[in-house]
Order: sequence, then C-alpha cells, then structure tokens
Amino acid sequence: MLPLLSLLISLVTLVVARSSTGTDVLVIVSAEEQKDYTLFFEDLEGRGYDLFFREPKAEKPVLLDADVPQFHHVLMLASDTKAFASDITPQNIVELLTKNVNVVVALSPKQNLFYTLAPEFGLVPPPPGTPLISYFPERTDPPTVLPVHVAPGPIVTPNTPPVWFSGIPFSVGNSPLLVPILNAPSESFASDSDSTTESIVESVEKGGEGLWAGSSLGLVTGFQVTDGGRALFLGGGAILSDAFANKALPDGSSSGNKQIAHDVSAWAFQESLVLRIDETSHHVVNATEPKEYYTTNDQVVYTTKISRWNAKENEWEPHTGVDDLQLEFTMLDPHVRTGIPEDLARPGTYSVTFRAPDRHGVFKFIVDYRRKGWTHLKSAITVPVVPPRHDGYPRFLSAAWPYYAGAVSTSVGFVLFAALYLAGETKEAGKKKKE
Amino acid sequence: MATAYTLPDISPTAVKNTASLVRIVALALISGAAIASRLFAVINFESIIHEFDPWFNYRATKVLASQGFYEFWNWFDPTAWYPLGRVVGGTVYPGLMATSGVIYNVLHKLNLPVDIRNICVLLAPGFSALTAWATYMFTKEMKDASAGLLAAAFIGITPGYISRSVAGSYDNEAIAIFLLMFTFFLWIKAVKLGSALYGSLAALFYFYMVAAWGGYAFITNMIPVHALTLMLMGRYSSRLYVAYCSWYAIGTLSSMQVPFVGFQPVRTSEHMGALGVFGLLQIVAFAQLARAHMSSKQFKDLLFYSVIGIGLIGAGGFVGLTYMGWIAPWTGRFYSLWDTGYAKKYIPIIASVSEHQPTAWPSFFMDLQLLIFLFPAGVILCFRELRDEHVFVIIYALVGSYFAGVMVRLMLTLTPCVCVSAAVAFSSLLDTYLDPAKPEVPVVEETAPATASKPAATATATGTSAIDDVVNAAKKSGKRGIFDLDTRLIIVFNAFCMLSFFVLHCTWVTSNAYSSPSVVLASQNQDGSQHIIDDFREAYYWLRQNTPETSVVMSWWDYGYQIAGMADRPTLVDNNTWNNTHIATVGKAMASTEEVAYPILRKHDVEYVLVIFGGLIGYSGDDINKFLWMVRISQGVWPDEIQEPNYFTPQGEYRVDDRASATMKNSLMYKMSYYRFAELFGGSKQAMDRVRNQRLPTVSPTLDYLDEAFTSENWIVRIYQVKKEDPLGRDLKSANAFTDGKKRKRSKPVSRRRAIM
Amino acid sequence: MLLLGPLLFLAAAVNAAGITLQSPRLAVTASDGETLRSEPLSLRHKALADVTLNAKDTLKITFQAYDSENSKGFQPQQTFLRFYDRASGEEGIQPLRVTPSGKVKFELNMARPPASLPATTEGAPVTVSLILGHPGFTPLHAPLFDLVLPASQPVPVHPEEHLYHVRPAIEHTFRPDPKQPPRFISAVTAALVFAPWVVLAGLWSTISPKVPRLFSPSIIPFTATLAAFEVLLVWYWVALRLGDVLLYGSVLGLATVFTGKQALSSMARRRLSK
Amino acid sequence: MAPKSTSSKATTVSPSSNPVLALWKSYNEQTPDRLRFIDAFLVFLMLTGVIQFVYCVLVTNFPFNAFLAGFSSTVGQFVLTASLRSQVDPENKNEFKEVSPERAFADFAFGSIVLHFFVFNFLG
Amino acid sequence: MHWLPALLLPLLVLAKDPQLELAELAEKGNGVIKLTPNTFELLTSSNRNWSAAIQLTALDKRRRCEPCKNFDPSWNEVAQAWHKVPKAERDNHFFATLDFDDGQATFQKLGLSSAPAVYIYSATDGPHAPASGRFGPHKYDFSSGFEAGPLAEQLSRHTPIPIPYSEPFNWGKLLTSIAGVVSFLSLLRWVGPFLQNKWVWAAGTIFTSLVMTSGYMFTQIRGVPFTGPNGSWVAAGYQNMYGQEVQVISLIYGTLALSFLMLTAVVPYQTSPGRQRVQVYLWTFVIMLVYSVLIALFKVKNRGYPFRLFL
Repeated sequence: MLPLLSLLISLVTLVVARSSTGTDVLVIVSAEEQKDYTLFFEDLEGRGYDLFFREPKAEKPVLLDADVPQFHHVLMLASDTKAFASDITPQNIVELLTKNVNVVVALSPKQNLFYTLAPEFGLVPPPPGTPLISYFPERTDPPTVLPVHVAPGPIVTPNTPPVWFSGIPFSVGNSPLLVPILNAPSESFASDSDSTTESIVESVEKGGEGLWAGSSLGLVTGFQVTDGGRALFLGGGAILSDAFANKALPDGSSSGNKQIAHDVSAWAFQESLVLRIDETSHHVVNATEPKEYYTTNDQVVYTTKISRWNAKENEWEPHTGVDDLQLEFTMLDPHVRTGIPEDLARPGTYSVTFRAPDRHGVFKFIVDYRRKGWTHLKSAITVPVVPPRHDGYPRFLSAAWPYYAGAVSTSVGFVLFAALYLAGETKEAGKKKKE
Repeated sequence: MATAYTLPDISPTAVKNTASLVRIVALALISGAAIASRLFAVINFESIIHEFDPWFNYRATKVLASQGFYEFWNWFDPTAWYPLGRVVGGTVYPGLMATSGVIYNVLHKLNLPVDIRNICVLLAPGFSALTAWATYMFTKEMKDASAGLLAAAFIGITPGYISRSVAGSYDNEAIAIFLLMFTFFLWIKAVKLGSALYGSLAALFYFYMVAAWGGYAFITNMIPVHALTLMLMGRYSSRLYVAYCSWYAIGTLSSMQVPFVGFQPVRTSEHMGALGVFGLLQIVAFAQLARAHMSSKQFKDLLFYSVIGIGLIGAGGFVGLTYMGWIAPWTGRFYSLWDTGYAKKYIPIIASVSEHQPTAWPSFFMDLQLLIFLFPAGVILCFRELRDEHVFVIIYALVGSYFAGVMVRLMLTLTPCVCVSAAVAFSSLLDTYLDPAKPEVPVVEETAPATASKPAATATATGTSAIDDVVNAAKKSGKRGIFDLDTRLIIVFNAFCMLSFFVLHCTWVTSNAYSSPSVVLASQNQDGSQHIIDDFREAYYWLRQNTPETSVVMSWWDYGYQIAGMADRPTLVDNNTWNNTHIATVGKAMASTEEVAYPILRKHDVEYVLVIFGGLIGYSGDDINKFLWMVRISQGVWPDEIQEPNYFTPQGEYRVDDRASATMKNSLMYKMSYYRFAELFGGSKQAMDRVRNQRLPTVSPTLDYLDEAFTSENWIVRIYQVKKEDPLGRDLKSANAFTDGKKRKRSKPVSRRRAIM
Repeated sequence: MLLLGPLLFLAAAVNAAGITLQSPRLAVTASDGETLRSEPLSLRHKALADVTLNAKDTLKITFQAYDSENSKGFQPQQTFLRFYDRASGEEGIQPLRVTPSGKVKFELNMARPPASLPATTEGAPVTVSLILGHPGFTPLHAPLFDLVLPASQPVPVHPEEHLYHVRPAIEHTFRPDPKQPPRFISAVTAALVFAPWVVLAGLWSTISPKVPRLFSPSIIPFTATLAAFEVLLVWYWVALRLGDVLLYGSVLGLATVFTGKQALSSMARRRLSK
Repeated sequence: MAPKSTSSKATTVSPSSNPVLALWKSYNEQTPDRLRFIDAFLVFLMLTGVIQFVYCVLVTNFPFNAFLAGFSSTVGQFVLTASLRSQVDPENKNEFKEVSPERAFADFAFGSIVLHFFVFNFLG
Repeated sequence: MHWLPALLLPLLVLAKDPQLELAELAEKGNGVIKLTPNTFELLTSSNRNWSAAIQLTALDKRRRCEPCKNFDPSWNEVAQAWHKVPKAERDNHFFATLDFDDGQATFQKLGLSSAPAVYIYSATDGPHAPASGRFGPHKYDFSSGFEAGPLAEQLSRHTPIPIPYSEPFNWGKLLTSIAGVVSFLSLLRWVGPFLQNKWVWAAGTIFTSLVMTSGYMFTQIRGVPFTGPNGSWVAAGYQNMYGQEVQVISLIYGTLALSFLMLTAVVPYQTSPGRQRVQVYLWTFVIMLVYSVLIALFKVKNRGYPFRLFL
C-alpha cells in the first residue's frame, strides 16, 4: 500500500489507536471467508484499527516493500487456502515478526505453508486432514466442533465461559517464548472421523506418525519474538467467527468466543502486557551525574523507569508493582545480582544501591526482565570499573606512623649531622695523620 | 729515538689537542653513521611504527603526551583484554613513553611542533648515538680512547643492535641498551674511584633502566656477581664497599618506585642475590674495621665465626622466607633461561614467541660478523691485565654468551660486550703495529696497562703456569715491538680490509634483513621492482571506519596491539600476555567447532573475528601456522576438550587438504581461513594453499554462526562478523536452513518421560 | 475438565445409547510372574487403594466394551487410558487396542514402559482414567484408580527457562580490609623511633665535637641549603606534585652546588693549611 | 692495609682474652674523634632502623611501601655515612686517591638527598 | 565386577578367551606384551572389552633410531607401574610393544612413517567403553617429551584406573652430587693453586663463550642430531644446524681469535726480525684462509648472502 496513505491514516487514527505499535492491519482472507468474521472485524475497527483486505492469491498490497514492512499487523485467516501469492512465504512472515510486526495465523486441517511455518516456533501440527475430535460433552454437534474450557491465564479475561473450537491441535514445544492461551480438552484427540481404534493404536507405536491427544496440546498459542513482534497461532480460524460467537453452549449459555477473540487479538496486536524501559541512569551515591568510570568499592545507584502501554487511555503509563525485577552487574559472569525495589515516591521508577565489586574490569548493568506473555525488558549499559587513582588511597595511616617518624628523624638527623660535621674541626683528622 | 717511520715533529700539547679534537669529530661521525644506517626502514618504506609492541608503546605515548604524566600513570585501558581491562599505569615500563613525552614537550616549548609519531619513530636511532657514546666511555675505562672509538663504531653499526633499534621499532630496547651501557660505565667508574657520587649516579640510571625495560634484572644480577667475584678473588676494598652500597641502597629503593616492579626487589629470588651481596659486604666491611683494631689471631677467629654465623643465618632466613612464601621463587620467564625445557612444558605462551627460540650460529655471525671471533681474543687480553673492570667484562662475556645462545632476543645484551672486547682486541693489535718505536731502543711508552697489570697479575697468579712464564718472560725481556715496515703495512692493510668488509656486511644486513616494518610487506615484481603489500592497514582501517567504536574484535594475541593501535577497537587479548586463561579461551574458540565457539564469543561480546591467512600469496606467518600453539595453549587449560593429536592426520602430519582430520576441518580457524577459498579458484581446479603447498578440497567450508564481513586485497586479513541469536530462539544452524528454504523433517509429539538409569 | 467429564456423563446418560464395561479387572504381577494384586474395577467410583507398580512389575487391565442397548460387545473409536499427574499437570494418553468384540487386554510392563506414560515424581500418584467415545454413543470418562509409578527423570526444561523466573541473588565477597593495629601501639612505637636521639645526644656529648665554625659564613649557607632540600622533600611528601618538586629541586640544586663549592673548598684550604 | 697501622696495633692491644673487649678498647684508643662522631650517627641510624624492623615484624607491615621507605631510609643513610667514614678515614688514604674528604662529603650529601627524595616519594 | 566372566569363560567354552590369552602374554613379558602381527590383530580386535596402549618402535641397531632407545625405558617403567595394580583391573588394559622388524606390514597398514609412536585403543564394549564412542586409536603426542611422568599421566586418561606411577627418587644423582662436593673439598688443597691461576679461568671462559656462540644451546634445546641422515654435517637453512657444526664453527672462531692473539701478544716479542716477519705473514695467511672458509660456510647457510672472500 502507499506509504503516504498509511502515514495519513496513522495521523488520523493517532487519536483512537489502541495498539502500541500501530493501526494498519492486513487481513489475508478469501472473499467468501471474509463474511464469516464480520463481528470480529467490527470489533477491531471499533478499536481503531484500519483493516486492509487481500485475497490470498492477490499480489497487492505487499507485506514487505524493499524489506520495509507495510503494515503493523497481519492477520492470516485464509486457513483453507492451499496456494498463496509469491510474497507470502514462511520466511517473509518470520522476517515481519523480527521487524516488530504482529502476525496472527489460523491453521486448519488442510495442509498449507503454515504447516512449515509453525514448526519453526516449536508448534507441530498433526498430519493433514486430522481435525481435533472430542465426544465430550455429549452434544448434537459433530465431534469436530467442541466447546473448550478456558483455563485462567494472563491474557484471557478471568472466568470467560467455554468457547467453541473447530480446527487442529498442535503439540507445543518447551520454548519459553511460547505462551499457551487455550489448550485442548483432555478427552480430545486429532484424527479423521473414520479412523478406527487400530489405526489410532498403530499411530503411537514405533514408526507411527504419532498421536495428538490430551490437554497438553495447544489450540490457541502465542509467541513473543525476542525484541520483535508477537505471533498468534490459532488451531482454526473458526474460533473468531460470527457463527461460534453466536452459538450457544450445550448448557444453553452463550459462548466466550467474542471475549476470547477480543482478548487474544488485543494481546497479539500489542495492546496488552506491553512494557518498555523509559530510561535508565546510574551514578555514585549522593551524586547526580553518571560517571564515566566507577572506582572499585564505589556505592553505585542504578535507577530505571518502566512504563506500560495503557490501551484504553492510549498512552504509556508508569508500571507499578513489579516485585521481581532484578539487576545484574556483570563481567563475564554476574558479580552482583540483586532485586530492584520500586521507588514508592516515584511510581514506575525502580532503584537500587550496591557496592561495586573490588575487581576492575569492564562491567555491564544488565536488566533482563522476561515473563511469559509480557514483552521482554532488556537494558545493558557498559561501564568500566577501575582501581583507585594513585592518590585515591588513604594516606597518613596510623599503622605507618613509626615509619613516617623513622623517615623524618633520619632526615633531621642527616641535616644535623651535616651541620655539625661541616662545622667540626678537621684538626683531629690531621693530628691522627701526623702521629 | 729510532722509529719505524719518520714522525712529523709536533709539540706534545699540539698532539694532545689534535687527538682530542679528532676524538670528538670521530664520535660525531660515528653517531651520524649510527643514526643514518637505521633510517633504511624509513627510506625503503615510510615513517611508520613497526611490528607489534611498538604500536602499544606508541598508543601509550600519545596518551602520555596528550593527557600528562599523572593521567598516564592512572590510565585504565578498558579496550584491552576485554572485558578484564588493563591497568596500564601499573603494568608497563613507563621509561620509554616518559622519554619521548619529555622530548615532545621540550620541543613544543621551543615552538617546534613535531608530530609525536616522528619522535617515536626516530627515538631509537637517536638513542643509538647515545649508546655509541656510552660504549665509548665504557671501553675507555677498559683500555683507552682509541679502543673506545672502535667500540663506539662497532656498536653503532653492528646488526645485532640495529635489529632492535631501526627507525620505527619503538620498543623498550631502543633506550634500554644505552641505559645498560651507561649504568655499567658508571658502576665501573664508581668501583675504580670508590666514589659515592658515581654510585648514586649509577643508581639513578639503574632506576631509569628499571623504568624502561624488564631486562634490568640483568644489571641487578651482573653488578652483584661482579662484586662477589672481586671479593672471592680477595680484592675487597673500601672502594668496592662504597660503590656497591651506594648503588644498592639507592638503586633498590628507587627501582621500587616503578609501579610495575613494586615490591619485587625485596620479594623475588631474582633480586635476592643483590641483597645477599649487600649483606655480605656489610659483614666484610665490619670485619675489616675490626681487623684494624685487633691482633690478627683474635681477628681471624672473630671474623671466621661471625662471617660463618651470619652467612648461615642469612641463608637460613632466605630459605625460610621462600618456604613461607614471603619471597617468590624464580618467575617462569626467568627460570626458563636455566631449565631450557621448562617454557615449552609449562608456559607455552612464552615458548610460542619466535624471538624466544634458541640461537643457531648463523644468526650470531649475521649479527656480529667479525666481532664474534675477535671477542674471545679481547677476553683473553682482559685476562692478561686483570683489573677490576676487566673482571666485569669477563663475567659479562660469560653470562651474555650463554643467554644469547638460549634466546635469540638476548643477542641484544651480548652485543655491547662483544663490541667492547672486540674493540679492545682490535685496537691493541693496531697499537702494536702502529707504535712507531722500534725494538732496538728501550721502549719508551711501556704502555700504562702493562705496568698497571703487573701487580695485579702477580697478586692473583700465585700459582704459576707455563703461559704466565711465557708472558712474563717476554715482558722481562722488554724487547717489544715490530721491526719492519712491511709487516706493519700488511697488518694495517689487512685490518683496514676487514673493517671495511664489516661495514659492507652491516649495511647489507641492515638494509635487507632488519628494516622491514612487518606491518607493511614488500614483495618483488617480475621486473624486480618493489611491490608493497598493505593488507594489514587496509583491514584495520576498514574496522576503524565501518564498525561502531565499541565493537569487540577477537583475534590471536599477536595482533592485539595493532588492532588497538590502528583500528582503535577493543580486543580480547594482546601482546602483553599476562593472562594465560584468557588467551587459552581465545585459543579454544579458534580450535573448536562453531557450536562450541559461539557461546564463548557471545559471552565475551565479540562482534568481529579477525584471522590472518597467507594461503593466497604465501605469507607464511599466518594463523594456520600458529594454530598449533593456540591448540596447545588451550589444551593446557582444557585438556579433555582440546587435544593436539586430533588436529593431525592419523599419520601425524599437519595437513589442511582433504586429508586433514575432521577436528581440524571443523575448527573455527580452519573454516574462517578457507571460507570461499575454493570459489576463488572457480571450484573447478582445486584451490592451492601457497604456504602449506597443499590442494584444498573443491568445496569450501560453510559458516553458520559467522558472516564474512571483510577480506583484504591479498586475503591476508579476513574479518568475520558474529551473528546475533535467532529471534525465534532456534539454533542458528536450523535458522539458516529455514531461511534457505530447506524442509525440516516432520516431528511428532515426544514422550516426556525419561527413566532413571 | 475432570469434574466436567462425569457430570456431563450423568446428564447425557438418559437420552442416548451408552457404553458399559463387562468385568473390568486389574492385575499387578511381579517380574517372576507372582500375582501381587488382582481385583475388579468399578466405573462408578475410584478404587480406594492406590495401585503401586515397581520397576519390573506389570499392570494388566482387561474389560469388554458393551453397547448398553443391545448389550453386545462393540469397538469404540476412542478407547484411551489417561494418566494424569495432578501435581505436575503432566498427562499421557494411551490408546487401547480393542477387538471387534470389544475385548480389551492392556498390559503395562514397567520394564518397557510405553511412550505415553508421563514423567512422574517420587511418591506422587497419577490418576488413571478410562475414556470411551464413539459417534452416536454417550461418551464415558471414568477415573479408575490412582497409580504410583517409580519416579522418572524430571521433565526436560528449555535451557533459557530459568530466565523467566526470579533468579537467586548473588553477593560479591569482598576482600577484607587490611587490619590496622591499635593507634596506641603505633603512637608508642612512633615515639620509640625518636628514642635513639637520646643515644645520639649521649654519644656526641661524650665525644663533644668542637664546632667552631658552626656559623661561619662559608659553611652556614651550605647547611641551610641542605636543610632547605630536606624541607622541600617533606613538603613534597605532604602536598607537592612531582613536577613542582623537580622544578624547585633543580633550582635549589644549583644553589646547593654553589654553596657546597664554597664551603668545601674553604674546608679543604683549612685542612691543607695544616 | 697500611703497614703502619698494623704495627701500632701490635703495640697497643692488651693481651685480653675476650676479643670483643679488646676490640672496644683499641677502638676507643685509636679512633679519631671525627670518626667516632660519625660512628655515633651510625649507631643512631642502626637503632632507628631496628625499631622500625621490629615493629614491622611484630605488629604490622601493612603499608609495606611505608615500611620499606622508612627502613631503607635508615639503611641507605647508614651505608652512605659508612662510605663517608671509610673515605675520610686517614688510614684509607691510599685507597681513595681521587676522593678527598671534602669530595667525599659532597658525594655523601648528594647521595643522601637523592635517597631522601625516593624515600619521601615512596612513603605514600 | 567385570573380570568374573572373563575368568569363568574358558571353563564354559573351549575357545580360549582372548583377554586371558593376552593377560598371560602380559604376564610373560612382565607387563609388556611383545607383539607379533597376529597378536596385534588379537589385541586390537574390533570388539574388545579391554583397552590397550601399543608402543610402535624400532629398537634394532640397524634402524639407528635414537628416540626409540630414549623412549623405551620410560615406556617399560610405566608398564611396570601398571603391572602393580590388582589383577581385577590390570587385565582390562594392556601395554604392548611392536617392533618394526617384527611387524613391518602392520606399520605400513597404520601408515606409520616415523617411530616411536604410541597408539591407544580404548575398549569397544564392556563397562570401560568410552561414552564418547571414540574408540581410537588415539595417538600419544610426544610434545611433552619422552619422560615417563607425562606418559603415565596422559595414558591414565584411557586406562580403567589411573596408572599408579610415581617418579622414582633419583638417589644416584644425590649421591654423585654429594660425592662430587666431598671430593672437591678434599682435593681443594691440591686443586686450590690450580684454581687460583687466572689462565685456567681464561681457558674455561674462552671455551664456554666459543661453544655458546657457535650455537651449542640450539643443539641442546632442539635436540638436533649430530649429523644429517645422509652423513652431511651442515644443515641447510638459516635457523637450523647439526651438532657437528658447533665443533667446526667454534674451532674456526678459536683459530681466528688465536691468530689475532698471536699477532698482538706473541709476535711483538720476537727478537729476530726474520722470524717475526715469517710469523706475521703466517698468521695473516691463516686469518685470511680461515675467514674465507667461515664466509663460505655462512653462504651455505644463508643463500642470499652477496659477499665472498678468497673462496
């Protein structure tokens, strides 16, 4: 899309924008599927996003122009599509993510390029054509459409009712960058509906293609790219669809799909759980200016200011109440690791005082705060720690008094001796010579 | 009186004045020659700092000149030995920098805005002139002015000294040799006169020496040995006491003012000899005093018991203190001079330095040509009239020749002594054959040395031997001299030829062997014209201009100083090899696979890795040839991770072609050296390594964790950039596979249960 | 989910065809074939006593799946055993092989445990439950019993996992400051150092050197300059910098040389005049 | 040694059994006052040094540089003074041909000043 | 306990357990198995539950292999040391020696061009097989010399238990040194005057410095052979030399120095002009000749050297 346009839009929408990164969303979805998500799209637009739609096979608008991302967020709902336009490749999607673009990917039982994308994030989808099946709870719907209980977590609003899901599960790797949001019910498993017990049993045996079953599988999983954007993997796009949003649960109550759609998109588009370090400073106790060098055993004060994105107010606000922030003073290995308590006087500022190690070298103040679901906070400031200057050592120590006395008295003695010697008569010497 | 040839009759005073004038002129000319012959480097190449260490000295000097002495003293260099940093003030011999700093300031006071670099480049030649003068003074004490002039000429142009003092080799030795000779001169003077003034002066110059060069330990041990020998020869005198005590008392205290030396003079074995002799002198002096007041009988047993007793106490105390760890035993570097196998086994870093290799005879001849065989003759002559100062030269000759044999670099300490004694020999030859007196008439100037030597000779040589008889008999007969003119002429002519040959030799050696500033290389084109290979500076300036100030560069330690000096970037290790583990770490990174090396690189914040590769144009001093040392050094620290044999073929050959061992091929160093090397040759016909003379495999190694950043014109310097971790947390190998569009093999949910064995 | 299962099952049991089990049994046999335990299972409630399996034991579960309508064995599509560790949340799903007649004979041999078994910690039991499901049937999820398995290796964690939690604090241990002796002792010794002056005075008084020329004009300047030098040096120790002291020193040095020449030559004259 | 002094020795020394006493006796008898004046100073320096050394050994050597400075100032002064003594000793006249007593004192003064410079530089 | 089956096996099967066989062999050659090609195959058989260290050497006179002779004793010492460990462990590692003349084929198979060499084969199965799966042969590197100490230390990495080798205290050295001191002191009376003669010292000094300046230390430290393989005694190359060169060069230097001395110290004392002249010419000639020889030698070492004298 035209940069000018994007600029214009970003200017216009600056007021109502809710994401911390931007408002332009590219939705890659086929025309017929597009109708299934009207509610979701309305919700997004209501939150100030500008949606740009693109057919999976269409060439425009491009994701990247000369390696510059053209959108702030990309929504890949074209899950059933097999072939995509040339610029929609796993590599490009990863590149987008590293450039702080947020990507939502909906998978489906149909194999497509996302099947090669997901494993890069440690998410392994089941063999193609094997949707998630569950006979629990007994209901009239087909077994591939199932209500899933929402486990409490940082991302989804607490006690959200169960949500309808239809799609595939994927096994979730142990990478700490992964954020499980919605997991499969323990009775569910991935299989094509006409599979028999034999085939299922064989799948787990040696050489089988494996069994995707149980509550350890992910249905909706987030991924926080290191200093980059956020990726959200949906087992199936349907979870965002109008159909499921309006569909009542077996017990008649309304489903949580609307809610979860809102929450996960908010997380994925960096509205929620977004932190940043505003500033860090360091100086010696009762000084204000940072020193170029610190001397060993200095009392050093390290201060950092953390703020959090407030999507409602659409602004960065001081982030209070972090009690597990830690500072490392590192040369090769951390020499000091201490918690940084919050400075209650100034909200959002955290400050700690510690004694510099008695060992010189090039040290680094390192704050590396990572919590699942949150953006990572990383700050490293290099500062040399030097030994005291030649005149930096204590002088006139009591222990050395005798030595000072010795030196002085020798000098005095020398002067006196010289005076008397010079003044003395040289006669005796002469006499001795004579005798 | 009858003379071999007619002498113009000139008044003795006139002769004296002319002689002194000639002497001054000669000295001036010698200084000129000394300086001139060291300028080949500037003429052939340019006014540039040479080699490795000089680059650090130059950098330090700039700091000193720009920020003043106190700042220099407290200078902490965070870019060296990253991230350990280096307390430069406390780990250098500041004498060199201080000297050029002073010169710089003086010149600027005189409104002569000279660039500090030129001062540094020309410091060594300047001081070589002073060395010539000092040698002159020293030799004058040995024999006479004419010998002195010869010695000055010798030291002025002998390659053995030029090799370390050409223009641009801005190293401690540049000024140290002058200080060495001058301190010795003052010492000899002090012993001769028994003057505390000369003793104190010797101490002052000793202090300068300590501030200038680690080799001061040579003085610290030479002077005590001399004093001790004199005492053993029964030549103790109050003069010796005065000279030694004033030197030691002031010298030791002053030497401890140098931060780098610190308390060593009272804490380490290298310095204990001097202390012991000092103590011994006190005892003997007291004994002498006592003797003046007692009958010899009483004196004898008192002296005997006291000396024995105190000697025992002293020895016991020394042992005890060493045992308690108060006195450090010999440091490795020093110890390796005695136990020559020691270094290779325990301190490979030292053994790896080329100038620490033993000396084969050709380098002796190369450096000293005819002096090397005149030198024994001179020593014999010293024995003939065995005055105190001659004893000094003899000891020097003995010790010096041993050290020079053990280490190439110590040739430097031998050279002055060789020059002196050679000069003595040569000039006494000329004296004999130029002396106009004919033997018929009783010889008028029975030369001073002869007379002076008689008592000495008789005093010492109590036991008589045949040689003594010969010499003394000859002396008795008194008829000494040359009868005929032709013999005189042939000898003089002969001597003249030899000297001129010496000059030719020195000029040739200096211009061809010792004037290359290894930063810039020279090669001959087909038409014989000189072609300058400037890859090093090309690469260093690339770093300086294309990388951020703070990006850390890893390379083998040889290039640390140059990178710091020319590229101005932090380095992991440099030529000041004080931290074995850190160097071993670099060695390990170079010697192990990418996967192993990568964490090390990241931990040390390395952003660029620099390797020297000579395979393309046949530059033999490259890193592949130094690789085994890296392996050895890191093996010393991680014996079970790095093992030298794995880098050889099963037949025990060191190969880089397709027969090279797997460990070798996977090592980071190998990969960085030969990355894209085969492509350069179009892949079809195999790439040829001109240094190893081996054909490389047609497929060159691949790199997953590094990116090639820069390769210099002749591929001598190759710089690689270290990749960042993958933002998706994959290992870079699979990340690369993904970007290259390689399919990842399908995986399935894995069992999380691992049974306990 | 656990609580949900049985609840729904009860709710649904009324309207659709259900699955029931015929003669479900469990048996535990040791490696030498000795039967340690053998008892019928119930779908209604969990077995009271935990079942314990040792390293070489074998757990055997047998039953036949029945269609509750026409009460004949059939083959449900989903016949899973679920092992669930409530403490760690680890879960393993083991599909069971069912004969067309619905017969199930499952053997869990701890010598060769199946891949589906979850990682277990010492003493913590895993709940074993049976999951039966088939299109058109009321599904069944029945907890059978708690199973105590030998502990396994802990679940492998990602090398960077620890960065996502609070890490242990690190204190730097400082070198102890050099200890100072009590000032009193130092003071006394300092005083003691001056004691030899007494001796000196005594000795000199015995010798009683004649000092006729103490204030003679030729001597006194030399003495003064020497004294000045010492003062300068002490001053250097207290306050001055090196540069200053070298400057003053050089000036003073010249003076001293001059005065020294005066004094000493005068002395020499006197001496030789003798 | 000059033959003269030995001869005088032979005459003056009483046949005392204890060599030390004899030593002391003959010392007092035949040392010129000027030398004894110097010797007194030597004794003073020695005592000063010994006290410092004892303090260093028994109590603390913590500012080691201070100790070295103080101690070596006494030692250095001692040896310089001893040199002066032997140079002005008339008995050593023939040993020091070039060094007249005045020259000796000049050397002594020079040495001492240099020594004290380093001492105070090192005192910390 | 791993050796139990090893001991019981022969009773069960008729075929002799190779391990036992080897153990007996080792017993015979007390500690070191004297290998033949067959036993070599047996020892290094592909599935072995023992490890082995094999010294490949050429001790025969005709081979003129100095290093082999130097290394052999320390090898045997270490083997002895290993022989001391309890049989349980001992039979899991064998020391063996294969001489070139017994197994030329084997040498060729291993592609060995130089001796001595030590190959270490670690066990391929059984409890002692290395986890790394690198069964060798590992080649022992002689970078730390031929001494027994480092050998034992490095081999211990491959043996089931460390080799209990301890440097034998060198009584001989101590005694000889003591004896030397004593005899010196006792002889002092007669040696004394000799020692007080300065010309003795002069001779000593001159000799030392001559030897040193002719590169003696180089030959010592590098341990270069006395002459080249093909009898040539001048090593090619600037930084390289043979033992014999030291003698030749120091002789040359000595001669030159001597003739200078003669010209300076002896010739002038001649009483008759004739004899003096003869001597002067003689010594001058000697100097010219020997000096030219020296230059010629130097040209051999340093090809680029442009100057030459009469030859």
